[in-house]
Parts: sequence; C-alpha cells; structure tokens
Amino acid sequence: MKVSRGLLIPIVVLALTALVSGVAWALRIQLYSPRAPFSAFLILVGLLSAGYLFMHETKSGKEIPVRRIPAFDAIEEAVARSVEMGRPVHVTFGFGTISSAHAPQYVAGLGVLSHAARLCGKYGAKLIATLGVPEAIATTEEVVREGYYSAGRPELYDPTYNVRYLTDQQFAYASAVQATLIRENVGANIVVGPFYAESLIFMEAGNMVNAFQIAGTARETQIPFFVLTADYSFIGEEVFAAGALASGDKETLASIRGQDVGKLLSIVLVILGILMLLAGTKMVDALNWAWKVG
Amino acid sequence: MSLVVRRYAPQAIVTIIILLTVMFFYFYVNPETSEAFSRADKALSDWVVVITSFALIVGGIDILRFHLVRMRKEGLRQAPFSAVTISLLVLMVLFALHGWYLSYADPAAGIAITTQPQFRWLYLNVYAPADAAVYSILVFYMASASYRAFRVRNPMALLLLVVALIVIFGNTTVGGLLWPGFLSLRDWVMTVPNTAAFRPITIGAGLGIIILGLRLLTWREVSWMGRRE
Amino acid sequence: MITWEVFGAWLSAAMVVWIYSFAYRDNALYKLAEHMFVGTAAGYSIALALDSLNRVVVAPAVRSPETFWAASWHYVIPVVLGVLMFAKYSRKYYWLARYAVAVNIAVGSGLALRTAPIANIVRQVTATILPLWGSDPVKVLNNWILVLVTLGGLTYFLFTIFPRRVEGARPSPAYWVYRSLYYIGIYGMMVGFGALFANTIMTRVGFLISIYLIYIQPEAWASIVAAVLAAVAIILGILRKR
Amino acid sequence: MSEMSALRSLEKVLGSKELLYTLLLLSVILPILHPLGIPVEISKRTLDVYEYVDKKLPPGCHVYIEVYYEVAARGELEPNLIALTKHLFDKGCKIVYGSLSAFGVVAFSLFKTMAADLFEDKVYGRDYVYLGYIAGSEAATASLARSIRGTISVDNYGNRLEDLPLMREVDKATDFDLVIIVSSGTDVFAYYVRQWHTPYGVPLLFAALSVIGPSIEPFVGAGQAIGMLVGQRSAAEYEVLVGRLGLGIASMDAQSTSHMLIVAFIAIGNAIYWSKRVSSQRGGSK
Repeated sequence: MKVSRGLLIPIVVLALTALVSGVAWALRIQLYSPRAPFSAFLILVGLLSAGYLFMHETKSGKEIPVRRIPAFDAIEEAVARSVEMGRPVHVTFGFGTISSAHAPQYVAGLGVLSHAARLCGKYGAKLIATLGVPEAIATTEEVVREGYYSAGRPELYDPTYNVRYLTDQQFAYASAVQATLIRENVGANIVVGPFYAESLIFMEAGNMVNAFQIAGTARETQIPFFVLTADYSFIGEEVFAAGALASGDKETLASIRGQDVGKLLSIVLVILGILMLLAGTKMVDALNWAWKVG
Repeated sequence: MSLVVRRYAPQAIVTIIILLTVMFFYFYVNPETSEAFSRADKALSDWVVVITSFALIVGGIDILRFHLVRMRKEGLRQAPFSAVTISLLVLMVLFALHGWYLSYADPAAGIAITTQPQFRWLYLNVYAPADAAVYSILVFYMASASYRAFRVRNPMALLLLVVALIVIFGNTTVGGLLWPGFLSLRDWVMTVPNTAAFRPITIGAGLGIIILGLRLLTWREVSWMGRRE
Repeated sequence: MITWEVFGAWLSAAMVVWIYSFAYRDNALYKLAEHMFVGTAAGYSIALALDSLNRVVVAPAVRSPETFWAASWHYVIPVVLGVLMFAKYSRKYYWLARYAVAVNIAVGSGLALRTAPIANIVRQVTATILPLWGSDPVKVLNNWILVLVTLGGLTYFLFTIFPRRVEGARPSPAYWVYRSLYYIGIYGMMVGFGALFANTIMTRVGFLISIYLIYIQPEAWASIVAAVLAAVAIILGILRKR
Repeated sequence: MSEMSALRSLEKVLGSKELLYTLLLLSVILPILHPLGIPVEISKRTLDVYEYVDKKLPPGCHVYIEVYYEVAARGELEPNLIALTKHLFDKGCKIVYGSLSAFGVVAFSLFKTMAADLFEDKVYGRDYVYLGYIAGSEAATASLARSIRGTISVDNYGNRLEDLPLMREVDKATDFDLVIIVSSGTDVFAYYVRQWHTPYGVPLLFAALSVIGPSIEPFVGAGQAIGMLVGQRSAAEYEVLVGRLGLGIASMDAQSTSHMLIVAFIAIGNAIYWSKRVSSQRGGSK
C-alpha cells in the first residue's frame, strides 16, 4: 500500500509528539512549560495536523462542499447593480495589520477584495479600495491590478484612483473614507475585515448615498453594528469562510475545514465535560493541567 | 536563484520565526533558557516596532504622492484642499525633526519630538479636536442607525428590539422611574446572554489564527508578498 | 489681543463643528477640516514613528554606545530591514521589502498562534463546562443559556461538516439536532448584538458630553460662528449642484 | 392612495436625519445647561464605596489618587474624581495626586478648574499635592510604592518635595490609607494591584469607564480592590451621596433624554412601517 506524503506528515508529527511526551513523562523530564496548559499544546498540534491533511487531500482532486453564505453571493449582485447605476464600488478591509492577532481577518478581507476586483473587471465596474494600513499598500495595488488584468480589462486600472492609502490614524482614516463614499457616490460598499469604532461611520455614510452594503468582521464589539445596518453581513467566523471562498483556491477552502474540526472538538469537550461533571469528575482540571513533574 | 531570494528566503524566515516563538513558549529546557527566551521575545517585539516605524514613514510618502497626483489631475476643486494636507504634513514633520534636534542639542530644555511647542499646538488644536469629533459623531449615527435597524420586520427583529429596550431603560434613570427592575434585568442581559453570544465568536477567532498560522507555515499564504512573479 | 492660544481654542471649536456638519451634509468646510485632519494625522504618524525609532535605537546608541553595542547591537538588523521597505518604489528590487514584512508577519502570527489555543479555546471551553442542574433555579437557567447558546453558535459556524438533508427522504435526527442548535445559536447571538448595540449608545453620548464641555461650551461664540459658516457652506453646495 | 402619500411625507419629515440629529444635540446639551433632576437610585456597589470612605477611613487620613485619563474620557471620569475629592476633603483627608501618563497632567488642570470650589480653602503642599507626570509605567509604580521622594524630586509645579509639608508626612505605599485609581485604560489598575496591593496590602478603589468596567471586575471580585465606580452612573449616585450635584447627575439627565429620544424615534419608525404595511396589504386585496 502506498501511503501518501500528505498523510505521512501529520501521522509522524502526532506519533512523535506522543512518543516524546511518553518518554519524557516516564523519565520525569520537565519537557513542557509549567505555565501553559498542556491541553492547549495538544489542541494546537492536532488542529495543525488536521488542517494539513485536508489541504493535502485537495491535491487528489477532492471537492469540499461549503454551506451557502448569502452575504457572499450578494457581492456579485452588489457589483452588478453598481455598474447598472454607473456608480463605483468601494471596498475597504479595515484597520488591523498583518502583524497583529487580527491578521486572519485582514487576509480574509484581502480575499474578498480580490474577489470584488475580479468581478469589477468582469462587469467593467470602477473599484475604489481605501486602506489605513501602510504595510498593505503594495499588496492592495497588486490585488486590484490582477483583478482587472485577469478579466482582460487592464485599461480600467488606475492605481491612484483605485487604491487610496488615506492615513494610519484611525479617525482620520474614517473621516476620509466617509467623505470618499459620499463624494464618489458609491453604489456598493463592501466592508470586510477587522474594524473598530469606525464600523458604524462607514455604514451610515454608505446609507446616506443608498449604497448596497455588505459588511463583516470577527471583532466582537463591532459585529452588532454591521449585522443591524448592512444589507448583508458576515458574522464572526463567516468572514474567514468568505475569504476562503473568495480566494477561489481549493487549498484555502480546505483549511477552513480544519477550523470546523476545532469547533466540533470544542463542542465535544463541552458536552463531555458536563457529562463528566454529572459523574463527579472535573474535566476542567485536566484541561488546565500543565506539565509538572516532581 | 532569483526565486530563492525573492520568494523562498522570506517564506523561510516566516516559518523559522513562527516555529521558534511557538516552540519556546510550549517547551521547557531550564530556567536560563526561559530567561533568554523572554529576552529574545522582547527584542523581537522591538524589532517589529522599528520595522513598523519605517512602514509608517513609507506610508507618509505615499500620502504625499497621492495628494500631489490629485493636485495635478483633479484641478481646482481638489487642489487647494490637497495643498492644505500636504503643507500640514510637511509642517508637522519639520516641527518633529526640530524637536528631535533639540532633544540632543539642548537636553536641559526637555523638548522631545512630540513636545516641540509648534508641533504640540497643531496636535492640540487640529488633530485632537478632529479626532475626538469624528469619534463622537458616532452618537448621531447611533441614533439614525437605531431608527432604521429596530423595525419589527420578523420575530428576530422583535427579539432584538426587546433586548435593546431593556438595556436602554436599564442604563438610564428614566427607566428606573418606569420600573425599578430594569437595572437588574439589564445586568442579567449583559452578563448571561451577552457572554454566551460572544463565546463562539471568540473561539472562532482563535481557530482562524491557528489555521492562518498553518497556511503561513506551509507557504500557502502568499498574499502578504504583494507583487507576483 | 489674539494670541496663538486664543486662536487655537477657536480653531478647535471650529474643527469640531465642521466635522459634525458632515452628519447633515458634505460641504466645503468639512472638506477643509478633513484635509487638515488627514495632514496632521499623517504628520503625527511619522512623528510617532521617529519617536519610536529614537526611543528604541537612536537614544540608547547615542547616550551609552558601549552598552548598546555590547547588548543591543541586533537592533541594526530591523533598521536595515526597515530601510529595505523603501525598495517597494523600485521596479527591480521591490522584493527586498518582503524581508521586512516577513519579520513583521511572522512575529505577529507567532505571538498570536501560541496564545490562541489557551485564551481562545481552552479558557472558553472550561468556562462553558457548567453544571446544568442544582438547587438554585436562576443559576441553572443561566447555565443552560450559556451552554446552549455557546454550542449553538459553534454549530452555526460549521461550514463544511454538518448533516445534510437528503431530498425526498425524512430528515435524520442528527439533522434535527443540527437545525435546532443552529437556530438557538443565531437567535442567541442576536440577543447579544442587540444588547451590545444599545449599551454603546451610553458611551457615545458620554463622549458627546465630553466634547461639548471641552471644545464647544468654552468657545460658544466661535462655535456659533463656525456653525453659521457651515450652514452657509451647505446651502452654497446645494445651490451649486442645482 | 392619499393615505399612502400622507404616510410617505410623514416618513420623509420624521425620518429625515437632520431633524433627528438636531433634536439629539438639543437633548444632550439642554439638560447639561438646566439639569432636570430625575431621581437616581443608589446602587449597592456605590453605596458600599461611600460607606467605606465614610466609616473606615480615619479623619485626617492620607489618600493617593492616580489621575490617568485623556480629555475625551473626561465626561465619564471627572465627575467621579470630583465627588470623591469632595468626600475626602469633607473628612479632612489629605490627598496626593499623581499621573503615570502625560495626558493626566492636562486632565488634572481641567479637573482643578472645574472643582475650584473644593480647593478654595485648601492649601497647596499642606492639604494636597500634585506630583505631575511620572514616566516609567509599571516600573515607576513599583518605585513609587517603595519611596515617592526616591522616585521623583520635584512636583508638577517644580517645587522640591522636601519643601512640601504633606510630602514629609507620606513617602511610601504603607503611609496611605487608601489609593484611588481613576483611569481610562485597563493596565494601570493591574499595575497598582501588582505593585501596591499585593506586596503592601494597601486598599485600592477603582474609578473606570463603563466600557472598561467588566474587564476589571475580577479584581474587585477577588477582594483586591474595595470597590469600583463605573462611568457617569456611579458618579451621579456619588454626587447625590456627598451632596454636590454636578456633571454626573446632569449627564444622567442628558443620557435619559437622549435615550428616550432614540426610543421615541424607534417607536415612530415602527408605527410608520406597520401602518404602511397594513395599508399596502389592504391595497393589495382590492
């Protein structure tokens, strides 16, 4: 039997982890940090392996079905409607940088931007991407350029019109974005990424020109503003799924399945923990247990 | 060769740094190693501060270019405004540089980059009020958003409205006049259902971080690189 | 006698009023205030960047060169990487900037990656393992809500692994459990969103009160003049469009 | 048909944001100028803090107050600071103020002008002192706990600390009967818990923004602080307790009127929406 390389790597990693831990435990070696819960390390290794496995499976052509996300389907509608009305499409992906814990949302926002850019190329729409993150300027220019070029509309690409770095100071960026929305009379306002207090500013400014609004973030405190005011919204993790769908890349989509495994694992742990509580055992102690010998 | 220095070497740097930071956090050798590691940790954070500072300076140049292009292209309707932005930007930087110079030339005066007097004047009288005003303009937007958002179109919207009203009446003294129970009901809403609602989102955000880490480790995530070859 | 201080107070009041005027309608004075804001903000960012560089690298290197070169010499590396950021303007050497971005992204992801399993998963899961029975009915109800909404939310976010309904066939029990948890999840989250939305009104009104006290009230006349000017600008803007 | 067009024009007037925004501005500003005096119920949390200051502190006690907030947070925190200062001065306590942030200096000077009546018969240097900005965040907090005079040599106004009578009475953490932290950030609370309370057992009292409140709750729950005042609501209650009605209570009125305005507009929006829906359904059945 031929074992594929993809399956081999997670198996080797997990087996090595088990072996090393077992030996260390038998020899009473303080192998792991006494401050971090050991369960966290196991979860990390397990999820990384699972994700890798799913990504590898796509190489052999395995398709992964994904739940429909209405807000994602609405992006095409938004672009098409803007073209009909002769108004530009505005996209921004927020205020978090790739060098922070908000990086996943930033990457997802970038995915949505590239999807929107391709659609703009397809329908011949004008795209305005505003940003407040200096590290992202080059990337954004590239993504928008590629969107137009891949649709065969290079003549529509104009870097100073399409990509506007406004400033990195939160509210200066917000004030410039809200002005852009109104002065350019945008027809669609697509706002996906990490957002702070400026979220509602973008939504209300978009509403003043009756733009079709699609918004999403995984930042807890800002989700309500998007859910309550946008036409379509991505709630929390739907942002990551949207980013993966938008990238159109099978491997990225497969990695989303790794996240699903993590959620199932959390569900199982909670249910198991409660059942064990019924039997009088505290699983919480096991989860919080840190590697301590002696 | 060119692909090696252009793509693979940066990706390898990413993989190595991520692996090291994660491994040293979970593994344990001896107290000295932990000590050395936490020093290295601090140094790496400082590295990011230094690199981000350069990114901000590059960003400043981009803003300058953006407004210069607009002045040229968009004519009189935009040019005066772009000129305002450019001159204030340049002025702020000049004042900051002056403050920097003074902090070395005359340390006794106690003037540094951000405390240079003209710089402070611009900061206090232009930047600070504008910043606070944009932040607080949200109060207007909250009002108009509430007016639109809390329309009872379906059962879910009714639920939203009821919860919002409980919180509104619990937060204000008028609510206490209507029914004293609003305060404790509000406290309950904010502690029980509110906590429960955001817990799955927090877990999801953590999973997103892990999976992005995986894509970076396996060189599948290349969006940060910008231009493609 | 108009001093810089008095002029500054007038200017602050005017900035606030002009920015508020946007809520009514975009106008030339908002555009002026916005461009002034963006200019100072961009300058301020650069100043903060210079300040960080000064604090982390320049000041230690100048004030005590011996200790800097002995213990902190490695700060030369990020400085070199930072200078490479300027390569993005080059057509030929743009890729040099990647080395700087690579360090930033790696440190950020590394820091997030190592704490995410603890803070975002283990802590949240352990906080949800609650007894669903007991003598205190209020506590039991609270625990049921916490557990069901958390599980429901997690179920709602399942994108690729969930029981599917086969066309024509009777839905399986697993499908029913999935659907009920899905709805509990989305309704539970909506309750949280409504509560948070309404709770934010209070903080925002508090901010408006602060702004009023700091900038508007002490300079009432300047504010009124600024407001009248903004009104004129709005009317002129409307007339011009016609 | 005319019913529909009447509804539409009504919606146009009531639903116009200009009307809403103007009413909202008025509903915030008018109550500040002329407080309505809607009675405030005193919550147990605020009452506990009041009782502690009133009963547990000896007359003539020494209190350290950390002033750590930027001007934008003034509306929520300054009323708390004023009410607490008034209570302490009434008891004859002596107060040392300090700031771990540069913006605290601006906040303190604004606070002093707003509460000028409290400082009228108090002598600087004998009854109160302001140390000004102390750089060094957590390290500075630890150093202050060991010795204030060992950390800084002059106060905010350039006076040498040895020349101030109050500073000869107090120098280290254990010289104080209570430490109050008025902060718009979350970290500073943890600094004082770690550097003042844990090693020296000094009682702490927190005053925080309403959005920060939940995140510092664990400290209070664990008994590391004797209590906390959160936002304008607590300030209003404390003002009633110490009998100096000020911005806290006026802000509560402004909060009430603005919230009620929003509730009224939500109700109007719903009324228009439903009457439109009902009349269009009737139109459809014709």
